[in-house]
Amino acid sequence: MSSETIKPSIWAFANPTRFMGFANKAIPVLVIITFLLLAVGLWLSFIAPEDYQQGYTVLIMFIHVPAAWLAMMTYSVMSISAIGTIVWRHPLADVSLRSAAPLGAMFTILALATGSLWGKPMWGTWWEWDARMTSVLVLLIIYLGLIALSKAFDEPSEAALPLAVMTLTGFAIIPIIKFSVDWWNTLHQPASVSRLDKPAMGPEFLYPLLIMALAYMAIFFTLHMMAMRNEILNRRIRTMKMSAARKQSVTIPNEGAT
Amino acid sequence: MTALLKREILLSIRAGGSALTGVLFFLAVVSVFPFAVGPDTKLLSHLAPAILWIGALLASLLGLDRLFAQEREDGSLDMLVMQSHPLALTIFVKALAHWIMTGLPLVLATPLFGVMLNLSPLGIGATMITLLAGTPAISFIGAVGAAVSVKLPRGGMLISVLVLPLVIPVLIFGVAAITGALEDPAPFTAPFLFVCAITLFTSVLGPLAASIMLRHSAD
Amino acid sequence: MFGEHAGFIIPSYIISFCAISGMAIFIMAQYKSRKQELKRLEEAGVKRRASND
Amino acid sequence: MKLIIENLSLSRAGQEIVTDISFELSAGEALIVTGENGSGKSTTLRGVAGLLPLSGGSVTLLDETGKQFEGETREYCHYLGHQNGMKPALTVRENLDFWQKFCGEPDLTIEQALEEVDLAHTIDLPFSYLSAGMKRRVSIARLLVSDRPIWIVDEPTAGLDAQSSKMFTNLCQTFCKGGGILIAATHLPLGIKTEKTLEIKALR
Repeated sequence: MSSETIKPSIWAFANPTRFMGFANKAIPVLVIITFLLLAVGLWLSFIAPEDYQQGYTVLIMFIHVPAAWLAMMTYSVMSISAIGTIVWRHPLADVSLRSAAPLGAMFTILALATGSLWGKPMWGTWWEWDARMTSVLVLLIIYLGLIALSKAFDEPSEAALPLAVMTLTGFAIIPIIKFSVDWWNTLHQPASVSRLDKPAMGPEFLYPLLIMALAYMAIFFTLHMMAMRNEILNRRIRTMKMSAARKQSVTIPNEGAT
Repeated sequence: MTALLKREILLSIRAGGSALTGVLFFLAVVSVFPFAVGPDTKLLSHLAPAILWIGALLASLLGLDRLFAQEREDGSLDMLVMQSHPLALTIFVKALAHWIMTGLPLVLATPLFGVMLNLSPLGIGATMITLLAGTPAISFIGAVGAAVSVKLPRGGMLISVLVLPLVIPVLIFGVAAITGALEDPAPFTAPFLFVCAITLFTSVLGPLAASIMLRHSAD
Repeated sequence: MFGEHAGFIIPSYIISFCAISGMAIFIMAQYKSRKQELKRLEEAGVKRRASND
Repeated sequence: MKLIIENLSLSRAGQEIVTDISFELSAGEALIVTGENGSGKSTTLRGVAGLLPLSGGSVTLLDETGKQFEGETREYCHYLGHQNGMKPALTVRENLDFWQKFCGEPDLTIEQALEEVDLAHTIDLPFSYLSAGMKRRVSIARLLVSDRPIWIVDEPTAGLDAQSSKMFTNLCQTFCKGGGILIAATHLPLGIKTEKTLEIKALR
C-alpha cells in the first residue's frame, strides 16, 4: 500500500550512498576545523577589552550575533534544499531540509535566549516586542511549524514536497519580516540589536565576532552532515523493515505447509 | 483504562506530536497580539492574563475534532463502545489524555510567554494555577462537542463554535482570579474556586453527555 | 571576573554550550542506535535494496 | 450457552432495513449470513453486536441453566467490522496489547496470536507498514488475544488471499469446537459442521 509510493528509481541508492561515503570522510575534518575555530574565537573573545558602553556584556555579543546569523543562514540552506526538492525532486535535498530544521530552531532559540540575557542588564527587560526580536520569534515559529509538519506524515517521502513548498513560502515572509523594522512601529528600535551591526565596530570586537561566526558555521555544517547521515540511515531502516514485512509473507506458504 | 491512557498518549506523541503543535499554536496566538495592539509594554502586561487565557483556550480546542472521529473512521470506536467498562469512563480517560497532551504543556509553557508579555511573577503563578484548574474543563466540554459531531466529515469548525460559548464561564472566572491575585480589592479565592468547580462539574457531566451521544450515534 | 554582569554572561555561555553539545550528543547517539538497528536487520537477513518482485 | 434472537428489526434514518429476524445458536454453532449487497447483512450483525439500537425484537444470551447473562450481550462479543480498528502509528504489538488490556479476559499471548495468523515477524513493525491483507490478519489476531464466547465477523476475509482465508476458516473451526458461537457474513464456506445459514432479502 504505502510502500508503493516509494519509487526506487528516484530513491536509487547511488547518490545517498555516495553521500554517505563523502560524509564519513568529511565529518572528522569538519569536527577538527570546528574545534580549532571555536578555540581561536573563544580565546579572542575573552582577551577582548571591555566595551566602554556595554562593559563585559559585550562578551554575550560574540555568541549572540553568530547564533542570529546562523538562524538566518540555516533558513537559506533549507530554502535552497527546498528548491532542490521542487525542481529536481532530489531525495538528498529533502534529507538536507529535514535535518537542517532542528538546527535552525536551535540557533534561533539560542539567539533569543542570549539576546534576552543581554537585554536584561542593558535595557532592564527580558523581552521587548521590538521589530528585530519579534521577527526572530516569528522565524522560530516557522521553524517549529516546519518540524511539526515534517513529523506529521506517516510516509516521509510524502512530506517532501509539502515541506519544501512551506519552506519557500516561509522564505517569502522573511524579507517582509526584515522590513517590518520600518513598517511596524516600534518603541525600541534605536536601542535595538541593530546598533551593533554598524560597521564602525572596532577590530578588537570585529575579529572575535567574525571568527566566532565562522566557528558557528562550522558547527552547523558538521551537525547538519551528521544529521543527514542519520536521516539516510533512518530511511534505509524504514525500507528494510517494509521489505521485511513483505519478504517473509512470501515465504510463509512453505512454513504453513509444515 | 491505564492501557487506554497509555495508548492515547503514545498516539499523540507518534502522530506528529500534538503537544508540540498545541504549544506552537499557543506561541503563535500570543505573539500575534503585540502585532495587533502594538508593543506597548504596559498595555501588554495589563492584557497578559487575557491573552494567555485566550491563547490557551484556542490551543486546547485543537485536536478535539479528532477525539472520536478518528476512532470511528478506523473502526476502533465500535470496540471501545462494546466493552463492559462504563462508556463515560472511557470518554473521561480519552478527554484526560487530550488534556495531558494539549492542556498541560500549555500550562508548563505559560511562564515563558508570561515573561514575554511582561507579566509579573505573581501574575505568572496565578495564570498557571488558573490554567491548570481551568483547561481540563475545556477538554471535558470538548468531548461532548466531539461526540456530537462524530459523524460529520468536517466537524472541526463546528466543534469550536459549539464548545467556545460553553467554556466562556471558565474564561471569565479564570481571568477574574488572575486579576484578583494582581489587584488588591478583587478577590482571588472565590473566582478560582468557581473555576475548580466548573472543572469538577464538567468532568462528570461532559463524559456522561458524550457517552449518551456516542451510544446513539452508532450506525 | 566579567564585572557586574557576570550573572548574565556566564549563563548565556552555559546555555549556548549546553544546547550545541546537547544537540551534538543527541545526533551522535541517534547515529549509533541507527547503525545498530541496521546491523540487527542485516543479520536478520533483510536485504537493503528492496528488490521489487 | 445459547444466543437467542427474536423478531429483530432494525431501521436507519426512520427506514426499516431488516424485519423479523429470528434465530437461535447454541455453543459451538455457526451462522452464515448471506444476502445481496445492501440487503442489510452488516446492519443485522451490528444490531446483534449491540452497536445499533433495535427498533424491535430482542437479543438474549442464556447460560446452560437457562439463566440470562449479566450485563449486555455486546460485552460477550467480539466484533470485526469492515475496518480493522488499529492505529497506523502504533506497532502491531502495541495495537494488540492495547486491545488485550482494554477488552480484558486475556486468552492467547500476542506472540501466539500472531503466530496463528502467520505474522509473528511483524510484531515490532508499525501497523502502517503492513499490506492490506496483513492488516486484516492482525485484526483477526485481535479476536484471539481476548476471550469472548461470541464472534461476530463482517466480511472477515475481504482482502485476504486463498491461503489466509483458509487459515481464517481453520481458526473459526477451532473456535466453534471450543464452544464458541460464530456469526459471519461471508461467501466463504466455513466448513463448520454445525453450520446454519440465514439469507437476508432486501426489503422494499
